[in-house]
This record gives sequence, C-alpha cells and structure tokens, in this order.
Amino acid sequence: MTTESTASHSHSSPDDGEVVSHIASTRRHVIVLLGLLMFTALTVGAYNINLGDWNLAAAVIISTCKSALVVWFFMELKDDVAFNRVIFLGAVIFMGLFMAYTMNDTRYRNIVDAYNGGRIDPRTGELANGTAAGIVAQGGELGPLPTLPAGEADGEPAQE
Amino acid sequence: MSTDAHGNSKFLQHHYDTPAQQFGAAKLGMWLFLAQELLFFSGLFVAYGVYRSWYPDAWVVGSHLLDYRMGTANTCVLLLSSFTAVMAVRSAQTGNQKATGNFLLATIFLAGCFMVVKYFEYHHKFEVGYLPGQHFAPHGEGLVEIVAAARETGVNGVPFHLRTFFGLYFVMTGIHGLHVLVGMFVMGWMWNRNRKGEFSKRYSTPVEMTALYWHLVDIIWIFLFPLLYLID
Amino acid sequence: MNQSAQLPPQLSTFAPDVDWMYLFLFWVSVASFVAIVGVMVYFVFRYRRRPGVDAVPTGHGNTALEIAWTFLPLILLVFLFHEGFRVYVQESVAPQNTVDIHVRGMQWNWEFTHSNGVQEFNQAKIPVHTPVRMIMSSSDVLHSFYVPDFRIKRDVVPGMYSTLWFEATELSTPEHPVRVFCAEYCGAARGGTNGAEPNTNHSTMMADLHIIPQADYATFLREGGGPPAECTGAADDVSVCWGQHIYEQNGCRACHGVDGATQAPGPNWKGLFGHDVALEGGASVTADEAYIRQSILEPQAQIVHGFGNINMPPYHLRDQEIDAVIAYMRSLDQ
Amino acid sequence: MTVEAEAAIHADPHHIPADADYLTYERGWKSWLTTVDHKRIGVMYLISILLAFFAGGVFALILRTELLTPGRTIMEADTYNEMFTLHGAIMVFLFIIPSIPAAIGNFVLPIMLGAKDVAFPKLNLASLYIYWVGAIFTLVAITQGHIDTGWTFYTPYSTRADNSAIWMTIGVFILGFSSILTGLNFIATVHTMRGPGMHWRRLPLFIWGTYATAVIQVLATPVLAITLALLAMEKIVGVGVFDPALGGDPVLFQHFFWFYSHPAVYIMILPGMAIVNEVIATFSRRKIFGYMFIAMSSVALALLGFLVWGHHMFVSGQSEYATMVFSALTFLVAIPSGVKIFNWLATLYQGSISLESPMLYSLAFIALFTIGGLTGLFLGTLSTDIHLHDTYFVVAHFHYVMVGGTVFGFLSGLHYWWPKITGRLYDERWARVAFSLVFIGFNVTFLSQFVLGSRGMPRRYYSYLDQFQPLHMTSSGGAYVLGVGFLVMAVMFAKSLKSGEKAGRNPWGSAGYEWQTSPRPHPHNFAEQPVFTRGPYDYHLASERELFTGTDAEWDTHVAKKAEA
Repeated sequence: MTTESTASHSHSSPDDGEVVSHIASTRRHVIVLLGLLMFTALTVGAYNINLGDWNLAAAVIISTCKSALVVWFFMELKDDVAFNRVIFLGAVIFMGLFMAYTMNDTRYRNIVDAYNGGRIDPRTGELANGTAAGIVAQGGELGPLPTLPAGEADGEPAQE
Repeated sequence: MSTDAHGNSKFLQHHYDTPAQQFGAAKLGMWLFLAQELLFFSGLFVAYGVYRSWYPDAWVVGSHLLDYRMGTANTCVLLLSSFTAVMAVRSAQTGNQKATGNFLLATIFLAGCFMVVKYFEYHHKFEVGYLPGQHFAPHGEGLVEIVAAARETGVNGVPFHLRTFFGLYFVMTGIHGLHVLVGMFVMGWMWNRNRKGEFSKRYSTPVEMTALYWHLVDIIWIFLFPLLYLID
Repeated sequence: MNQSAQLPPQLSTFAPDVDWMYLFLFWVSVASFVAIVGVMVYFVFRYRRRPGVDAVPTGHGNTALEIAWTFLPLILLVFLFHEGFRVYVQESVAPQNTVDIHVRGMQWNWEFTHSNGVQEFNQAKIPVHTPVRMIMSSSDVLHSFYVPDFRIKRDVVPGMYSTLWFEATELSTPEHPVRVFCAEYCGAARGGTNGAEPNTNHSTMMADLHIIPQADYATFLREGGGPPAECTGAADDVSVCWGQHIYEQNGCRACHGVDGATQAPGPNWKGLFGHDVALEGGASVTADEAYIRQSILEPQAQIVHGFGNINMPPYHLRDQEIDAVIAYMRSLDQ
Repeated sequence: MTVEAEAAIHADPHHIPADADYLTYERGWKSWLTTVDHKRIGVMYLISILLAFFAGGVFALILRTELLTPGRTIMEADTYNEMFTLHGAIMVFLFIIPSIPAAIGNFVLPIMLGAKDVAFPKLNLASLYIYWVGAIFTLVAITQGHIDTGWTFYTPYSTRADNSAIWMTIGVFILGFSSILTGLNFIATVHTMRGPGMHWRRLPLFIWGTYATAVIQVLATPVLAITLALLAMEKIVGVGVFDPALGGDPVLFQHFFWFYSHPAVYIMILPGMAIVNEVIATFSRRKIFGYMFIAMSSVALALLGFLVWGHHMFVSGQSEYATMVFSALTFLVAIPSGVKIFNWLATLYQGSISLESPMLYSLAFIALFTIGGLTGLFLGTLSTDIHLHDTYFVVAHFHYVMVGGTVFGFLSGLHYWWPKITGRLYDERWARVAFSLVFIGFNVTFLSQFVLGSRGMPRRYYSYLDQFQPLHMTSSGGAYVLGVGFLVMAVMFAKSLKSGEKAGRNPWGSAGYEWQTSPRPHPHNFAEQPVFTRGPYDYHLASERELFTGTDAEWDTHVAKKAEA
C-alpha cells in the first residue's frame, strides 16, 4: 500500500454529499404550505361528506400526498442523494410489509375452521374462555347504551 | 484538507477529510434515524389497523368522541410549524442569523400551541373518564357524549373496545406528543447555538438535521389526524 | 414408513405421513452433511500448507456454478414446502362429522368437556378410529395442546378458540394412556411447592387420553359419567370417594390442603365446611353448601380473607359432582 | 444529527506521533470513559459482553444441573423458570446481539475501511453507555425477582401483575437503542468513510456482513422497542393491546415480537458468517470464491429475514393463510445460506490451508451451521414443525445456529484479531485444547437434545418423564465439558495478556487491510492515510513486506539477510 497526501481524495467516495445545500426559494416553501393546508381542508371536507367504504382510502391517500409534499420539498429529498431516498422508501415498504403480513393473519383467522381463531362459538354463541370479563358480562361487543337523566338526553341532536 | 485556509476546521471533526463528507454522513445518519422512527411508529399503526378491522363500531364511536375541530386546528398549527422550520433552515443556509433565531422561536411557539391544544383535549377525556384500557370508565358528560356519538353513527350500544380505541389513542398521540416535546427542546438548543453564532453559510448542518426530525414529527401527525379523528 | 427410534409411537392417522417427512429430511440432512463436511475435510487435508506449494489464486469465479447452487436446491425446497403443506392442510381441515370435545387450558390443568356435558380433568376418553376435534381455549395464559404420539400440537389461547383434530389408530391400556403435554410455557406456582408434583407448573401440566372402543364411547355419551368404578359401598361412601377422586383429578390438591395446616396457595379444606369464614373486605359468611357451590362455579364472588390475590379459575362441575366434593369436605372433619 | 453536531466545534486533531498505539496513547480510566476512539469502545464492549457471556453461561450450567434428574435436583420450579429466562435474555440481548458488531465490528470495521473512526464517534460512545444502562436495568430485574416470562415475554403471562417483567422490558428497550445506534453508525460509516481506493467491490466481506446486519438493526429493532413500550404500558396503565383480559389479542404480540426477533436471528448469524469469510481467506491464502455472491447473499439474508417471522407461529393460532405464506418464504432463506457454504468450500479448493485456532473455529462453524441449517428444514416444513415446535428439537436447532454459528464465529474472530487488539500472541497449543473441549462439549450437549425433541420432550420443562433421563444426563455432561473448555480458554487469554509474546503487525500473514497497521493500531488507525490499490484478499498482489508475519525488527533482519545473499 502506498500513501499520498490526503487532500487528493476528498471526493473519492461516491456518496459524498454537497456541502452547499440547494437553497430553495421562500416562494416554493409558501406554495408547499398552501398545498398542505388545502389538502387538510380536503380531508376534513371528505369527512363531512360520507364516502362509505372509501373514507379510509380517501384519508390515507390524502395523507400520503401531504407527507409526500413534506418529504419531497420540506425535507428536500428532491435534491438529496439517491441512497437517502432508498432509506426512506425502504422504511415505508417495511412498514407496509409489517402491516400486510400481520393482517393476512388477523383478517382470515376463522375461515378454514369456523372455530379456529374465532372468538365466539359459532353454534352456541358462547365466548371463548379467557375473554375479557367486561365482554362476558355484557354478552358481546356491544353493551347497552346508558340511560341518561331525562334533562341531559334531550339536548342531543337525536334525529338521524 | 483537515486544516484548510477557509476556516473549515472550526467545525470539521478530526476523522473527516472534507466538510462534504461530514455533511453527507450527518444527513445519511439522520435519514437512518428517521427510518428507525418510522418503524417505531409502525407498530402502533399495525395495532391500529388490526383492531380497527376487528372492531369497526368501537372505532367509529371513538372517533366521534374526539373533537375533530381541535384536531384540524392542531394539524394546521403543525403544518405551519413545518413551514417555519424549513424557513429557519433557509435562513441559516443564507447566513441570516437573526431570521434563523426568529423562525426557530416561531417553530417552538407553534409546537407549544400544539401541546396546549393537546392538553385541553387530554384534560377533557380524563374528566369524563375516557381513559385507556382497564381504566376506561366514562361518567357524567362522557356518557352523554357516547350516547350522542352512538346515535350519530348508528351503533346500537356501547362498544366494549372503545377502551382499546382510547388506549391506542393515548399511546399514539402520547408518543407523538413526546416527540414534539423533544423537538421543542432540541430547537431551543439550536436557538441558543444560533444566538452564539455557531452557524453560518458554510455550516448549518445541526439546524437542517433538527428540521428533518421536525418534519417527520409532522408527517406522523398527518397520518394520525384522519386515522383517529375522521372516521365515519 | 416404519416406526423409527427417533420418534414416539405412531398412534394417529397423521403420524405415518409426518414420520415419512421427518425421516426423508433426516436422510437428506445426513447425506448433505456428510457431503459438505466430507469435502471440507478432504480439501483441508489435500491442500494443507506445505513448503514450496502456494495457493492457486482464485480466478474470477464461476457464474454457472454459482447459479447452479443457487437454483438447484430450490427443487428440494419446493418439494418440502409442498409435502409439508399438504399434510398441514389435512391437519387443519377437520372432516364434517367429528366428535367434538371442548378443552379448557388453565394453569396447570386440562379440562375436557364431552358433548354430553360430562367433564373430565387431566384425562379424557377418546373413541378409537374416529375423527375427534378438540375445540380449545384457555382461561388464563397461553398453553399448547401437544400429543407427541399423534404428532399434533396447537396453542390454546385465552379469548380465542383454536382447534385441532386427529384420529387415533390404536386402543390404549390404562397403564399406558396417550400423553398430552403443555408445549407453551405457562409458568409455575410460586414458593415451596415441589415442582415435580402433578399440576403445579408448566412441566407437570399433562393429561392422559384413554383411547376406548367406539361402542364404549357411545355408551359413555349416552349414560354420562358417574363415580369411578373403584368407589363402592354405601351411597355416602361412594360420594366421599367420588369427591376425593375429583379433588385429586381436578387439580384442587395443587392449591387446597386437606390436613388442616397448609394455607397456601388456597384455603385448607379441613375444618372449613359449616364454619364461619372471614371474607376479603371484612364481611363473613358460613361455609355452607351454597357458599361452596358458588366458590367452585364463581371463585371470585366471595373471596376468603387473605387470598385476594389468588386467581382461582371457575370449575364447571355438575351438581352431583359438587355434592360429592361437599361430601368429601365433610368427611375430612369426621 | 445533533450528537455529532455538538462535536462540530472541534479544534484540529492534536498531532499524534506515528509510533503511538491506541491502548497506551492516553492513560487512566477517565481517558477510557470519555474516549471516542472506536477501538477503545470496541474493547470496552468486548469486556462487557464477555461478562454477560459468563453470567449467561453460569445460568446455563445451573439449568443443566437441575435437569440431571426428572424431579427436583437443586431448585424449585419457579426458580428454574427464572433461571432459563435470565439465561435466554442475557445471552440474546446482552451477549449475542452486541457481540460481533459492537465489540469486534467496532474495533476492525473502520480500520478495514481505512477510516480514522466511525462516522459518529460520540454516538458510538453513547451506544456503549446506553448498553450499560440497559444492563443495569436487567440487573435490577434480577434483584426484583420473578422475572420468569422466558426471553420472549409472551403475553398474557408477562402482563400478569406478579413478575418483574417491567424492569426487564425497560432494560431490553434501552439495549435496543444501543443496537439501533450502532447499526446506524456503521451504515453511515461504510457509506461515507471509505478510504481512498476502497470502492464497494473491494470491501472486505466482514464489512458486507456487518453492513447487512446494520440494516436489520435499524429497521427491525425499533419494532421491538414499540412492542416492549406497549407491553410496559400494558403493565403500568393497562392499555390492553395484547392482554385478552382487557380485550387485546395475545397472538398479535407474537407478530410484533417476531417481526423483530426473527430478523434478530440474522443480526446474530450474519456477523458470524462475516468473520468466517475473513478467516477462511487468510488461512487458505486465497481470495474468497464468489466474492460478489457472498456479499449479496448477506444482503439477501438481511432482507429475507423480514419475510419469514411467522414460522415461529405455525401453531400459535394464526390464520392458515399466514402460515402457508410464511412457510413458503421460509425455505427461501436456505438459498443464500447454502450459497455461502458452497463458496467457502470452493475457497478451500487449491488453497494453502493451515489449521491455527481461528481456522479451526471457522471450519467448525461451517460444520455446525450446516447442522443448524439442515435442521431448520425440519422446522420450516409444516408437517414436521407441528410435531417439533416448542420441543428440545427447536432448542437444539437454534443453539446450533446461535452457538455453533455465532459463538464459534465470534471465537474465531476473537482468536484471529486478538494479536491486533492486544498486541500479543496466545499459546496456540492451549487454544487447541480449549477448542477441542468446546467443540466436543457443544456437540454432546445439543445432539442429544435433537433426539429428546423428536421423541416429544417439550422445552422449558422443569421436570420430565423418566424415559428422557439418559439423554438429559448426556446433555448436562456435555455442558460441563463445554464449561471447562471456556475456562481453559479464559486462562489461556489471561496468560496471553500477562505474558504473551509480542505480536508482529501481521502474525497470520493475511492480505487483509487491518493487518497492515502497527500491531496495536495507531489512535487514528494508520499513522498515514493508506491508499488501497488492491482487494483485501489479493494475495498475489500483496508485497512480501505486507504478508510478513514477524515483528518489524525481524523484518529488518530479514531484509538485511536477503541483501547479503
């Protein structure tokens, strides 16, 4: 091995970042902020109009757009080295993997055998041993609605 | 290079050859840290997903017991704070020491607002007994709200797993809140270092890293908000 | 495939399939191990360092070779998955007309409930040559229902049902029943119990399956369970004997002494019946028939003072069985 | 990064004389506790994990003694349960996981890269402190008593009120962050600190292995952290996510736990494999065959490790679909493992093989890991797994991977780099005696456990049926031999420290980069920045000087003699 002046290899490493960051304009930041606020309005609006099964999808899609704005512009992944993008995307992929695999179990537990993985005896409706005492006491997931003192219930918007 | 003529040595650590190398390492390290943070939160999102799919009634009723107006306000506050954080970075990069300090202070202030709103939300839930898990015991106004929420959502009863919803609500927002507090503390520290003139056009890495962290805290909230507050 | 000394007796219809796979894997493993280590030892000897002989520099590798040993094993692996999964599917999907037995795991006992409502503790009658499905859940922590002779295992989870099924292929003798183990760690009683005693910890949570002829099981389902055959004599004696039998079999003895002295983990039975008992919270009650019945069926309703942190599970005994236990308790004081 | 930003305002490095070495350049315990030198941090890690290994080993011997007889031998059942919990938790969290990356990796990784230090030296020291804090919590858990949940902390047993799992979970939570920060540091180091000429295709395979490990550490460990945080909150405030008594699902806990703990198996084994690469190349005097395939197989293992966690849950009550997918994917793990073994064999071919103790441990690694891997097929195959799950077969299988694999790899590395760390040689004869005892003892201990398991002996059993006693006694006998082997090794190393012969810079004649610096490296690793002009295994390109095994003085004599001739 030979030695040489250390100065000559200052860019030997392909991952060296640039010291001088790309300085984005204030204008761009303001536009991004406005976009984010607009998406927030959109998601609250979507909440107030009922989309049925699409509610969750809408919420997640809008949130994904918002965070994409934040990551891409505010966090400047746009101008960052490729590997940092890989790290971020990798983390998101592994989150998805964790969620998908776990729910591949939890969603399909008592399908092959009506008992296996179920919480309720499909024949008798009896709850499995070791179920939370509260669920056993009220005989299932839903307990009775509490009866309120007369004066309090009146003020509620009961009409559907 | 380690002691060049441009005064870089002031912030260049001994084991790096160039500021570019040092900055690249810092940024890579920070992104790895953020990846770690995402996976940390992923557990909560998975638990959320599993129980939401199992107990939709509890989730819908629980969501209606949260005040989405407060949630919206807090979302806007956090988005704004992300903006001020990014402006603090920009000011630091352009060497505007005064503006950097002011933007940092603004970010801390907005984070404080977020925590204050959070405090009122928590306070109300504690008062009416919407406590996590085994301590869940709604009473008084809490019962009234549950009846209203159940009627509004067409759920004919009090779902047992409301306590799980509130368990996860407190854990998710609580851990997020802890991250906000840590962020406030770190930004205070940055403010102090900026005041002492430690940052310049050439060196603003710590401010940039702090902002990256802060944006991640914002992103987590961007997901928490609709998932917790806005369920029909 | 024949019986191997490495494996327990084959007593279920699954066992031959599982054992075939086991032995197939065993010989594949032996062959692979001998090949790999054989080559390694040969190279180490053949290319040992000697003066004047240098290593031949590694060339640029051999891509064909690399691809070969990356993809050839896949054939074996796909086969293993396929065969393993095939048997697993058989084990998972019970036939339509199984004999169902409910199983409850609890620290550290197994409770079996037959379709006629008769319960057995730490033992169960099983009809031979009949598909039997166990519908299981646990009242406290995780357990696992493991029958090595049947090659089956499934965790028993609180708050959730899990099932397994099997078909026994041979009758058992009373001396050599088919053994059930708990395979999921579930703790131990605290303090000075002798851990080797039955039903005091994870390792002693066992049950015996008695494989009986189908006709005998049918008779049992029709007529139900009564006092065991060894209890004879006058009606009272039979009752006391039955009660003692229940005490021994159901794991009561793990917590309740009958010598009047030990008070741990649960209250002693001697000198209990008909006496006043102080309760948690200050009240007191006479230990009469109603109280004993309640304490068996709903142990947490009225807890004896000093035992507030003991979490006794409910035992769903039938009326005659509870009467027998009370008769046994009474007999202790005579 | 805030931590290293703090260090940003640093003066120029002091001038350090070229003949300084990292152990003696600064003195006093203060200089150790405040050091940012990765080598010193590595040494402190080494001492810490060896203490943990000793403690875990003592617990193991206690367990094996109890199991000599079916009933009570020396302790009660609940004490026994605490003992195996402590054995597992200490060995996994305090020993194996930090062993190779944090101790040996810290020491050699930056030297191999030609870097002065890791990317974030202060963070590196912080990791060590965090490790110590975590260890203290673990000790507290022991003194608080009744930590008898097993190292897996399965709910709802662990959430019951009467155990001290809370201390242990907090301890492991903290240890997790130590591990995350180490991994983060290594990734950043490999990416940004490579010396001139050190491009990716020249990276020593040890670095590829630790790099892949670091990826898992960063991506998997946080999930353990949140799992334990939820468990702790379950115990403190009764959140009820995992406890069925509060409406939670205990099987969900197992998903959370194994999402970390299965990849953690690769945190443990990949660094062991990484060491074997270095040792086999050195003692065969030959470049590793299929370099890129081995490097990529490490990365593949790291990623595949995330896809297979459900094979720990085949009988847990998870859905049949999940079981099917996890079983199919599990078999894929065999491929990269096999690729490594075949390439190692191909490296031996036409080499010039010498059997010093590091090589013995590495060859033993290949044999034992082969057994560990092949028995893994029994557990990945669904039909046989149903029978073997949670029996001694599993215990034996993972000990063949963790001990036969990781620990043998660790010992191989420890013997291999011992002269670089301490600057001294050890007594090769005694090293071989220790190796023989460890190898024989290990195999006797765990081969008998395979048979126990396939015959139906469940694990974590305090007492057992009489028919199992002969095999249990054999296993315990093997454990005692194993213990004696470690004792001999400890004495041998102690003697080396006290009076061992001074080592040359390259006692094994390796072409590896870390052997080109002085016997005990300079505080900045190399007195002058090296420029890498060849690969780490290019024996035919290395100069005679680089491969010379003696001290510098001996080299001078050698050169003088040559000149005369």
